[in-house]
Amino acid sequence: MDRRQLVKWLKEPLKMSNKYSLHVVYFCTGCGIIEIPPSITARWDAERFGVKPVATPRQANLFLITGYVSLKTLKPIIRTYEQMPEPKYTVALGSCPIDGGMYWDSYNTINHLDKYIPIDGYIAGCMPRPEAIFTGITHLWTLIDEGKADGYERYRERYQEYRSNQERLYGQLEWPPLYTGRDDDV
Amino acid sequence: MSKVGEEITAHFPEINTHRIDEKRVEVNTDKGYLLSLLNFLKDGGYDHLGLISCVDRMEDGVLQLVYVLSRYAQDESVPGPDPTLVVKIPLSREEPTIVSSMGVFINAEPYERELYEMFGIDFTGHPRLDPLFLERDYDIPPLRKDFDTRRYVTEEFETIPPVED
Amino acid sequence: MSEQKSSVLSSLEAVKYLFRKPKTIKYPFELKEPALRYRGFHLNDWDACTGCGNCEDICPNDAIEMVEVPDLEDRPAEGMTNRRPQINYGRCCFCGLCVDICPAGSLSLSRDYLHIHFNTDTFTFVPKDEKSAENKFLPEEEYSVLKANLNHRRQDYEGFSQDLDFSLFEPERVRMPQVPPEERKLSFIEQVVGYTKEEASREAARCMECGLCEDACPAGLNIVDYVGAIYEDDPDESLREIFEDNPLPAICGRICMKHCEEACSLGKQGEPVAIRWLKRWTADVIEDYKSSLELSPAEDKEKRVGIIGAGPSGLSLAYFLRLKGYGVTVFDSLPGPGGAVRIGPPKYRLPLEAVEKDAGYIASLGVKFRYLTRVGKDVSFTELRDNYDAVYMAVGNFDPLSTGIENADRAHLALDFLKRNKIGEGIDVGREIIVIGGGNVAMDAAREALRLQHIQYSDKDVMTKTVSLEDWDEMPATDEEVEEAKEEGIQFNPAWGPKKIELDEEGNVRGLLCTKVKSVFDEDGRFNPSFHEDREKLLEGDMVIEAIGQKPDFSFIPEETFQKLSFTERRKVKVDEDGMTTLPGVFAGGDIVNSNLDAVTAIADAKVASEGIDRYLFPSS
Amino acid sequence: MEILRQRDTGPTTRELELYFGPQHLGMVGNFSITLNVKGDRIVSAEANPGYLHRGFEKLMEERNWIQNFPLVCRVNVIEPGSMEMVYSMAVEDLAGIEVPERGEYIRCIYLELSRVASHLFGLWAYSKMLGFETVGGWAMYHRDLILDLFEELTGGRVYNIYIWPGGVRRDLPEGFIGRVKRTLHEIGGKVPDYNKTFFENRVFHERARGIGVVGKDEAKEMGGTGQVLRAAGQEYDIRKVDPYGVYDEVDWEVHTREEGDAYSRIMVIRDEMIESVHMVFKLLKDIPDGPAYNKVPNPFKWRIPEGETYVRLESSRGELGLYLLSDGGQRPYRAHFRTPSYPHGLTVLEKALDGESISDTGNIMISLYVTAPEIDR
Repeated sequence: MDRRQLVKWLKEPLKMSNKYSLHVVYFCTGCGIIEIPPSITARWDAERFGVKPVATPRQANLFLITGYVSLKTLKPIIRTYEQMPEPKYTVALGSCPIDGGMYWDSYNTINHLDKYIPIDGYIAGCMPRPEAIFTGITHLWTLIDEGKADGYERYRERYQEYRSNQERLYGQLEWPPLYTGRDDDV
Repeated sequence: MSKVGEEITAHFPEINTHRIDEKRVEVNTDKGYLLSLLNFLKDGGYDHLGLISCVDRMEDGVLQLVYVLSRYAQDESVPGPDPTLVVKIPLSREEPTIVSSMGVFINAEPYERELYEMFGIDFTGHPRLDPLFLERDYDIPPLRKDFDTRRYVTEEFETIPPVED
Repeated sequence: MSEQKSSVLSSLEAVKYLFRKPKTIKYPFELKEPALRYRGFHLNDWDACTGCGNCEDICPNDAIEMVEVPDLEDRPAEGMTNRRPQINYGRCCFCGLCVDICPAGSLSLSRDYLHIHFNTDTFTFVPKDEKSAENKFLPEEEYSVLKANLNHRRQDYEGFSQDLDFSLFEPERVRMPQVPPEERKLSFIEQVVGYTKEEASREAARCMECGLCEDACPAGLNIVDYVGAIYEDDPDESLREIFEDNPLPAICGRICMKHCEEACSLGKQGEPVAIRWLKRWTADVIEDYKSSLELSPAEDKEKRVGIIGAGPSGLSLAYFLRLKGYGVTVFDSLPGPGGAVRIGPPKYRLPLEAVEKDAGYIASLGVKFRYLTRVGKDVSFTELRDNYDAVYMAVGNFDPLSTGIENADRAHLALDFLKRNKIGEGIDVGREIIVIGGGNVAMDAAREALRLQHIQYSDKDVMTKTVSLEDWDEMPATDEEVEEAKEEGIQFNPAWGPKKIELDEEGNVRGLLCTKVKSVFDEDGRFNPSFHEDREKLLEGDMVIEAIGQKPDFSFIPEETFQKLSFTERRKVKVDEDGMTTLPGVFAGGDIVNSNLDAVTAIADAKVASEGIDRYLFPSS
Repeated sequence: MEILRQRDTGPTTRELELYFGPQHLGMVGNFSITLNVKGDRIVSAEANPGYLHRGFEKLMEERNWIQNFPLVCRVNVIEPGSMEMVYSMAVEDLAGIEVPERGEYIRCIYLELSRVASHLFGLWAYSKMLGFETVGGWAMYHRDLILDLFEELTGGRVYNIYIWPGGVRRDLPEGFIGRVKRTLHEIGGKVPDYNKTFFENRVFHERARGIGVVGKDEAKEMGGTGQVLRAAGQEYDIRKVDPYGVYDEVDWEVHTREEGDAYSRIMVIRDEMIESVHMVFKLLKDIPDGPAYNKVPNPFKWRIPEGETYVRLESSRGELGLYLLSDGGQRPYRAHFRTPSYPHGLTVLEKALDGESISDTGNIMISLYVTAPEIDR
């Protein structure tokens, strides 16, 4: 660790802690999950980056959306995302969350994930290699440093729009809104 | 003519069979014979239900059910690999109903459930004909030929506005 | 089997790995090179890319869109458009189908794969080759994996690229059966045999439907459609598509200059689709155009158009106008239809039957032909303008040029030679013939002379030579013609300029004295040959044919009218966008207007003029 | 363990409905099961798939014959090779395309390597489920070595898009055979370590024996194939029953066990992996020279004559079939994949979970080799 890092630690301990202990939700949402086991095991070893899968969303602050999102999966994704404590970050892997990818014309997958939950970064590839996932993590660090990884804040601010898009897909959702729009919430 | 084809014709003179190639035999019948035919085949060694599928032949107004059967154990009396049986049953496209074959093959259960969902075929006697894969309701079952997936995506998903610019 | 003995302690075996060097790759400090065939982001060599759009069509994900690049030049004649693929990495699945289908071989995949961004718009990208985008493709020392993105990539990092043996297109065309040179040079038998149905279908199946050929074709034929119809085994439909723009398929199927094949995207790495032969197949396989086409003239418009010249342009205009309901009369000094294609192309290339077949169909639509009628002699030009609502001049270039060298009067002129031989009284040839010229007419004359020699001196040694100012690479004749002439044994003397026809004591031709050419064009690119005066040689021969070009003959136009006719700088008749000359009601087309000097351009002129005449005579509609 | 399993939960315990998955540490893949439990004992289970449904069969009807290639391999992310193969076989059957001998050999080598890779992935998931992180790490590392070979051969780590109708997409690169042998020697050299650490470990035996028993007749009744059937003593392998490729030209054997529990299924996987490695060596020895690919027709004009076919092959999880129908057009009229996990995950799993403990759910599911994407398609 160089001296600048030390200064940063002292100045912004919160940011530094967020960025170097990214705990990932263990949720295989799409085919990108196939590159997660190599990444977290010996050959690539994600723990060098402070990345570690954890059992429940309550312990996690990084959500990897690993590929295409079908309608049935989007619901648990929203549930899981809302259960994560702030600050929380989402990174989407592969082409599909950006513009539908392979399944752009499928009746059961959605094309633009950022219409339903905020995304802090996209990694190109189909699938992204472990290296790309790691580079994505380092980019996320930069964004956290610069305060640009603010998806969760945007979610809070524009919750009504996100919620209305979600409900256009599913009709009335079974769970109550996360933010009611009252002052003390925001 | 294959051995199994001859056996079927001997037992059910109304059912016609023909050999597509050396690996496949096609059996054409109608829905009244389904259970007796499947039982007969299962007892005759065709004890592996590989697949139940359906083809939407929209121009003919027919949903064609396809049962693929093969053998777990090699038929020693015939040399070479045993042919796969492709049993075809036409159903009316307007009111597709047929009796469930779960009583003969237990694994027919998810296949029938899927066909119910994807083609709207009603399997009488099936204990849980509820959605298997899909989250949304589709006016036309999605695998029918008149369901246009590209139009559906354009109309349903693309019209949702982006949250951020 | 091992499961018999089981122990909790056996797992302690793994403890030894504690003392081994870890296998972890210390990324990003230690990089693992992707494989040589890695399928990463696209590279596109813009110089090679034709913009044909096959990649767009094959992409299963709709990820490729062809976008126009204004900086690039659109060159339809070469089959180059200014469109280039734009890739959406929100769709791309890196399958590489686009690479395997790229006929130009310009598209490949690099080994770069890193692009991370929060903005989805950055995932849309127009790939460009590293050669021309230096700020994007960095050398090893400037590249950093932590900064890597679509605009920060490594130089010389090509991954998955095309292999012609495994490509999705067929680079080789179906061989056209031809009569071998030894056999064909002995008679006027048609050299190209023509495809069988199976061969035609196989050749048509190669077409990738990109449509570059249609942009290159002067007459804009629906090539994709008529080739597609041949593949679908529907020659009638194919003929209908051809007749939309070209009523002379049997002629064009044989002698077209095939600008389309120059542009064909398959020709970039392999051989172009044999579009011309396919058109010929359609024309040949259909016995009777009339029953296949089921076309009939529109309601009579009670207007009459006179056409001077029954060549390709005149015939086509007659067809287009007749279908629109005009009364059409065609005047020609020759005894039959065809004009330049009647007398020019030798029989082994274009048999008269093919000309008669196309023209016969046009005549059957109700077009009147007046052959052996020379305008300016048998009927005056002014009379024509008075009697007809519009006049179309398609007289072609029929006034042969001469070299003007000493004793040039002893030489034969190529056009006369060809005409006498093809539709005239025939001609006696010498045993050693010298043809002056390097163009297609020279090739025709030489090859025809060779055949006549073989017929007239069947058991003796004969020889035909050509002399041309131009060297091999500048020769205006098509490569195909030159190649075939060589196969038949014609001797070439490129880069020699004729100086004098030598005569013997009895006044018979004994040879041609030539001087070595230094250069044909001057520094400004104008035709201005210069010679090595000291290097001369004598080509022996007893007959000389001059084939150095022709010019039009406008002597049929009265002097005071001719004054009003304007010409372009290149001495072509000047026409407006409707094909009309500066004389009101007089339209022109064909070789006197365009500089391509070929049949298909003449047809294109006729098409323009047919619309123009329609507008001229019925301005309101 | 035995005591725990037989403990009576007592008459006072209520029956509860428990949602297991899709976001759950005990779940591999995007899949969920609704469990009716009494205490920690499962009374009945209901599989709830569909989280990965992308409508492949509809999408295939929208794409032409060659455009379907990048698509089909994505049906199953664990082992894309067999998906490519089954589609190629069906298309070749319908269109009457011949595959050169060398192409068939390369295909089989590639398929056996991907079988090993797939089994190693399964071994990772299973050993991780039982708490053997070390073995899981080895398996994943060794799978990565095979992925390196794939990358070199095909240009992609996971989605290879390598087997085409008419053969394979590219020939073997220079020196590839040597590197395959080296990698397989490296993996093979670790088999004793795997055995000692995992397969001979009593902890594994304790945790896997007698769990999720599916008997031979029961398995056949429910359409089981692959390891599920072979672990119960039925010798059934499509490579023998209905040979394709060059599997009838090499010498190899089918491995079976008798018990039908999780333990024997994993042991069958282990034996098969070793068999596959041996098979690759034999195939590499016999591989002929010559072309590896017969060109397919121009993709923009390619029509396949009207007809239908059902082809099947042995993927790493069991019988993989494809019912493919052409109406003489440029696109398939109907395609239906018969995937091995379909009966395993929806019928066999529900039965196998009956009466087991909640904590064994993941154990049983992975030992049945249930792969969610190929169920949902």
